[in-house]
Amino acid sequence: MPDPMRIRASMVGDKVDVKVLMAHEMETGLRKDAKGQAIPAHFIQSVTVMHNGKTVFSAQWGPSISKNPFLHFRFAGGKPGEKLTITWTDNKGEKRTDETTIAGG
Amino acid sequence: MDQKRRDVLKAGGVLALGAAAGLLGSGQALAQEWNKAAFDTKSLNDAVKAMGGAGAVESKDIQFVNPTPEIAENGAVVPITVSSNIPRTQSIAILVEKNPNILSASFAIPAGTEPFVSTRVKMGETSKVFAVVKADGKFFYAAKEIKVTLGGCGG
Amino acid sequence: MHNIRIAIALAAACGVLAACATRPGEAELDKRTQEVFDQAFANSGRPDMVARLKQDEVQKVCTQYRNNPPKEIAEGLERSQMAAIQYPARLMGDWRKGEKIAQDGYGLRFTDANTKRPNGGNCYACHRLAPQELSYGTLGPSLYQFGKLRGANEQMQRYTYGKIYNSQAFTACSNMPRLGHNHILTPEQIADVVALLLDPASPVNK
Amino acid sequence: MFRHRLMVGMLLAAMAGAAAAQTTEQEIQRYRDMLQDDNPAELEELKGAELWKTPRGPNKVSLERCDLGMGPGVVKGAYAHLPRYFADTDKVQDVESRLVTCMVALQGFPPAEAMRNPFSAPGRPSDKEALVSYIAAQSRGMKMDAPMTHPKEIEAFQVGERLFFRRAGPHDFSCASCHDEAGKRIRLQDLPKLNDPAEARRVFPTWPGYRVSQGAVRTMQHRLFDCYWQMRHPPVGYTSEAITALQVYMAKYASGGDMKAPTVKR
Repeated sequence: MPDPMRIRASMVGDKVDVKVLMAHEMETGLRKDAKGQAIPAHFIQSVTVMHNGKTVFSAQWGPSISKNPFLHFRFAGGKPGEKLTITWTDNKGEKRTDETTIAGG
Repeated sequence: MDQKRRDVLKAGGVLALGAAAGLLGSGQALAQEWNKAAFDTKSLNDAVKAMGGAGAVESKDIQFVNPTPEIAENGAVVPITVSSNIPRTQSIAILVEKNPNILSASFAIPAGTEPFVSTRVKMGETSKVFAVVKADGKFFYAAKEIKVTLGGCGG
Repeated sequence: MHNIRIAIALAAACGVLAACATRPGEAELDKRTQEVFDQAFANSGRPDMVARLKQDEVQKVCTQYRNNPPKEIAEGLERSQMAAIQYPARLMGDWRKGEKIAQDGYGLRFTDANTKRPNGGNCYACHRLAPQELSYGTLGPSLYQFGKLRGANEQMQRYTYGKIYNSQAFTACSNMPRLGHNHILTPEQIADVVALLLDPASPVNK
Repeated sequence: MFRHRLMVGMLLAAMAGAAAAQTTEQEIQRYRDMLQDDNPAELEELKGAELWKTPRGPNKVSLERCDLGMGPGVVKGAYAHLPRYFADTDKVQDVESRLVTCMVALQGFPPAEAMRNPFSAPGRPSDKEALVSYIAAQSRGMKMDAPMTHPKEIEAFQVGERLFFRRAGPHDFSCASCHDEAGKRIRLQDLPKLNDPAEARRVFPTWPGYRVSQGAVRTMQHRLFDCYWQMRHPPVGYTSEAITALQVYMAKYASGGDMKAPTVKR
């Protein structure tokens, strides 16, 4: 099981401002280890952000997103106290889902 | 030792998953399949084609805003932030011209979500970075050069 | 043990941060430091590298005087180092190769296992050279326009070669590695760096 | 838990409009400021907090009774007072040396196991990096204040000072080669003069830090391991007395500095 995300979601004006850090190697597949063996690619391919049963943001990533990826976006229609759920899936089929509560502004 | 630690974190993770299980199903259903063809491309034109466009037009209504550096001290982490003022923006993609594969990320922007995204990408060397916006079915782009410096004692 | 305690008490009396010129117990502390140092690398699994940690005369003197030796000692060091410089027939090589050497910091670290890859000089780590390279260090002086300001006659080539080969022959306890004396760079590589500094066609002199 | 910092970069960019006139140094500083928020070290802090209270080792106990110098189990503020002398081991110890002591004495790990994998590599995370991130974060905002009263603490300082100036290896390097003069840099990285109180206060309490070049939180043990690597010395022993002595030397000058770790670094 991958390590948890850190999600910060708070009201900025009438929008929900979301900042996410995810723990992931984001290995490109182009690097070699100390013995000269290629390190296989391992990276998050998709991220989905759900709020009230609706996808408010989603992403598709290649291996050139930095290790321990960061994401920042804003969406309308959320209120303090409501839940936000973020799921990522990587190229090996591993998944991680974390949930947070929207904080006041 | 690592295994034990992982087990502990797994326990925490399962709880988090359980709490979110109700929403997970529909989230997965909505997630589009990963666009392998687009992530394999080497040029702006090919990437736009793989994303379903005929070509992209340069637009001043797409901006690289803060945080986006002029010079990155390290190519492993380069903040890129894109904002689009084009009406009915549907997606924003970030491309790094000199990376082995040009497309770094593509973000879907549903109605109600601000046409804005900030993330961090890897850059192998100084390169042009493109922001490609799909709006009302058409593709637009903006470009910016970001310098990557050599650092540290290693040379 | 008794001696160390006394040394500490006296050192404390001088004030821990104050430089006490001739502090009793100095020798004991030096001995203790050597033990601590040896212990730190004893289990490194690299006896070849441990052997290289034995200090030569220059390293001993510069350590003892914290890089600020008295004038007579400094002059003695410079004379002995100068006498050990070996000059090749060809002092100026190819500035293009010199630029690559100046950029490259590879070599002699415990992870540098590729014996076929030549060592680098890592000049840019400490010096400004060609103005196109923005990422340069300032531990050493700027060498931009080094040859343009000084010319490139044989005397100048000899001086430049010697300085790269063994900087301590010119400035005792200089921070700059003795790149030739300690076999970091080959004579051919040093000649290439001389060209980078002196050749009128080199970007350093544009 | 999240920290908001003034984004100097934003202000600069707003004032300049086009950034063409800005110097390389200013631009690099702007880049550094951009990374300060949303530091991936926070992921390690979370892991470390979990590890601290997890029963582990042959004795199946947590580290919650580990004495980091302020009594068993006290984490708050402990990192600001390290390294320090510990009577139970009769040694001056830094945070990592002390973690090893606790893992052996409390959790029952064999010493070799407690010393294993101190520095993470891709796909091989390090418990130490997570634990040190967590412990350091519990001193954030406090003043650096390592004690310098016990004879062994004073001796460690004096040995550290001698090690700092000890030149060796094919490059004739010592710590002082790079860190005994103010206002210098290597490539574009500023080099602090570590025996200058103002500079030591500015940099020493910023470790551990998430190093973007390595994609990992690196501790002071790693920082010094890496320095000796660059100095063309053999691999220096993890938690060796030499590393502690050098830390005591720096900590003395850094006394009074603001604890900021874990930070984010190049």
